[in-house]
Amino acid sequence: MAFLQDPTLIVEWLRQLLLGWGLSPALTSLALYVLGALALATGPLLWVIFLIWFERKAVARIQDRLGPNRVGKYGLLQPFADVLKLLTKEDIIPAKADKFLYWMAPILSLAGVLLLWPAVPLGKGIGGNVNVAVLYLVAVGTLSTFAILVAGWSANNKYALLGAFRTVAQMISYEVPIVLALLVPVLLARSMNLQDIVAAQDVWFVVAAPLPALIFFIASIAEVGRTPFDLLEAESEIIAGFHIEYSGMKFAMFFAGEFLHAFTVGVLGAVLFFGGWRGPGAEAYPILGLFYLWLKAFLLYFVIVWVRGTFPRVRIDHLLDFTWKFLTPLALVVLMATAVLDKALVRAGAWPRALGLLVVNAVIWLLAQRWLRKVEKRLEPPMVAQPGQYPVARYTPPEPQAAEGD
Amino acid sequence: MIPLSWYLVVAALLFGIGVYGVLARKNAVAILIGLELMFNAVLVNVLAFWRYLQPGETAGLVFAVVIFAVAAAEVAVGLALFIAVYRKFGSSDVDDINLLKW
Amino acid sequence: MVTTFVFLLTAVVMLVAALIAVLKDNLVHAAMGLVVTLFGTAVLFVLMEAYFLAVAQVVIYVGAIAILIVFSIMLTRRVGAAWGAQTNPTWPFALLVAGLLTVLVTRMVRAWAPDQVLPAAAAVPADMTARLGAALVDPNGYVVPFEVASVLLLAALIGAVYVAWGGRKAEKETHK
Amino acid sequence: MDSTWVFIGVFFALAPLLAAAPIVIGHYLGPSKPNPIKNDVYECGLKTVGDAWVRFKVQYYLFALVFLIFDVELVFLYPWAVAYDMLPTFAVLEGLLFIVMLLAALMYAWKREALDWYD
Repeated sequence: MAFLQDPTLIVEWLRQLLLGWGLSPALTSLALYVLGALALATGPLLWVIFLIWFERKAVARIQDRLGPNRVGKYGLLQPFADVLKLLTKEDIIPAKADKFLYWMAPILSLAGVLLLWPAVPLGKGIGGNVNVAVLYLVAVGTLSTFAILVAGWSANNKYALLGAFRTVAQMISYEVPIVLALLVPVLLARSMNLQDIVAAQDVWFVVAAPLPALIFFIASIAEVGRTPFDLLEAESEIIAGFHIEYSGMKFAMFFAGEFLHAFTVGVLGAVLFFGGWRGPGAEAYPILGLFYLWLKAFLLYFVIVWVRGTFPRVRIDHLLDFTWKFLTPLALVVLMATAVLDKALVRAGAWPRALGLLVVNAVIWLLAQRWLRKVEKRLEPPMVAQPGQYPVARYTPPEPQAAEGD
Repeated sequence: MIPLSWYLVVAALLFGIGVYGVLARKNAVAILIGLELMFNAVLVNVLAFWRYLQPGETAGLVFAVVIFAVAAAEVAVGLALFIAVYRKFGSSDVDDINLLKW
Repeated sequence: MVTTFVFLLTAVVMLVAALIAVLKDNLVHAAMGLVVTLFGTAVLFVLMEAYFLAVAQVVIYVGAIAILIVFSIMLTRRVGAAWGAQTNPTWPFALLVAGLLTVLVTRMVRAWAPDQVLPAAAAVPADMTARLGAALVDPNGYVVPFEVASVLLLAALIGAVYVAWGGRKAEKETHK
Repeated sequence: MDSTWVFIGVFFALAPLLAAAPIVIGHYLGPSKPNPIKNDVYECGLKTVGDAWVRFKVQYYLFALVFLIFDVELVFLYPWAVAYDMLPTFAVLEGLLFIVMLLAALMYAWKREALDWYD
């Protein structure tokens, strides 16, 4: 099976086929690009349908419920039923909406997530090989931010706009630690190309850079807007936030975008910190590499679902304090320490370098912990259970204030 | 192939549109939008010259990077002033801000 | 062939979007026009093989500057209120100045470099981003602009925060 | 031109179409019986309060502002990180000085309470 050793053969085969049909070489290349793009885009889109089922089932089990179990075996056909329902729902467009932007927002939202995929290396020599891939990911991420701003604006509903403002404030605040954390794998691999970053991980970067990996993971969850950082669209408290006026398939696109984004975070985490497609035998059989990447990504995605099922929602001031006053300074310090130590250890070989960086990360983490304890003591009275009392902080109603819009 | 002059013409048109925006607009933010268009025209120009005349050198790229920094600083301070003025006067029209008229 | 087509398409889209950005009374639409123009500039950068600057353009301009502009527009306006005319009564004057400038520059460009194309040997080195990085911190290179840029940005941040934000106490008082 | 960028260009053209397809299909598959009440602004059970407007909150702007400055400076650091093997110790220190500037900017915004959320 030559195909298993070199999947690019399929491209060659297709090229010969198309050339045999009498297409010109240039047109053949274009057709192949279009086919490749279609395959790379529809794959994740179909995968989302399974993800929705998986997440509902997993969260249900965590919360001691059954989850979908009526349609098909284990409720596996539930997402298809949902899609059918959403497709046949009325598409309500608010009378005062800014029509063009109202249509554009959900499209941009999903496209912004899909566009992350061409940069991802799927195996040795297959998938993304973009020379500035890491910054490309950040650049494409801005499209999602814009989609939310446009969605909140175009519906002409002040609550939608307020929700969009808050969501965007959250997203851009968490983008700072993400960009900082991404800088560390780039520094360790001396390249922004994800293919090179994977190739440089003889020792997974999570060993050399556990703190940046953690920062990237947490901040990405917030960027996607999932629990515990989903207070901007908290279903159980306020209605929806920026997509309040959206219904039917447009609403579904925002939702699909969120689910796919969560999985994509898993993929990016796997590529940047967990060796990507690397694994035993992946060099010889690239298909195996694709499987490893998928497995690692799925495990990380499961952690995201797990977090969603277990953690309570945070408050908005805590949310913003957490990124600006903890994650960002921490990431800056880790970046400086990594830069200095990496210059000193560059000739020491892969494992000593990784272990040295690991020790530095651990020291920084301990110092951060100590600092946190100190700040904690200064800020809030300790919530310790007294005999005969529940460990619940006392609620003090806020001072009555003049009516305000926000 | 695309001749150098095409890039320069596009940049010139962009710059002209930006100048019109700066001169004709009332709202302070709209004026800033015009300014951004002009900055972009300059960026296109700088990079076109880099690509066609010195593609192996870093000077053109450094120039562009510095323009990024200047544009960012300009927008940050410009909009901060705009917001301070808006909070004071309740208007974003530059014609309404006429304290220095007398 | 393909690059020429992409270039022409991008140029037309960019210029139309730029016109929207300076002509529309609806300022949110104008800002969206600006975003499209900025994106088009990034496409031109890709055509010129300045890949790092293309993505930096999107990250900085579309991701940060445009969002700041859109924020300022949306925050200073009543939801649902009419926009009103956004153009000065003296706009014909502005048109004259801008038009003259454009015609002059365009004529100059055409006269100076009518059909200069890429020399055959002029390839961009593959490690251009690394070279840029080295040049930015090279004492014989551009370390002064690099550090000055950081000081400039620090100053801009301090100035902007100072101007826009009076601190929590002052804020409470202005809203009473 | 690098072939990956041609691919990305094709992807940029295709991805929005793929995202738009289900929306357009849904638009035509579903029923369409608009009426003024259905298409009105959706607010919590009460009638829309006409001129109530979003009070200006400078907070949002401040976050965007600090983010802008950080974004620009961080983009500068990426080429520095890529070029790390070519750099002498002195150049590494230049980069660190740059990061310290960033830290100083953060500290200023922090001490000025520009990063606090207040109600």
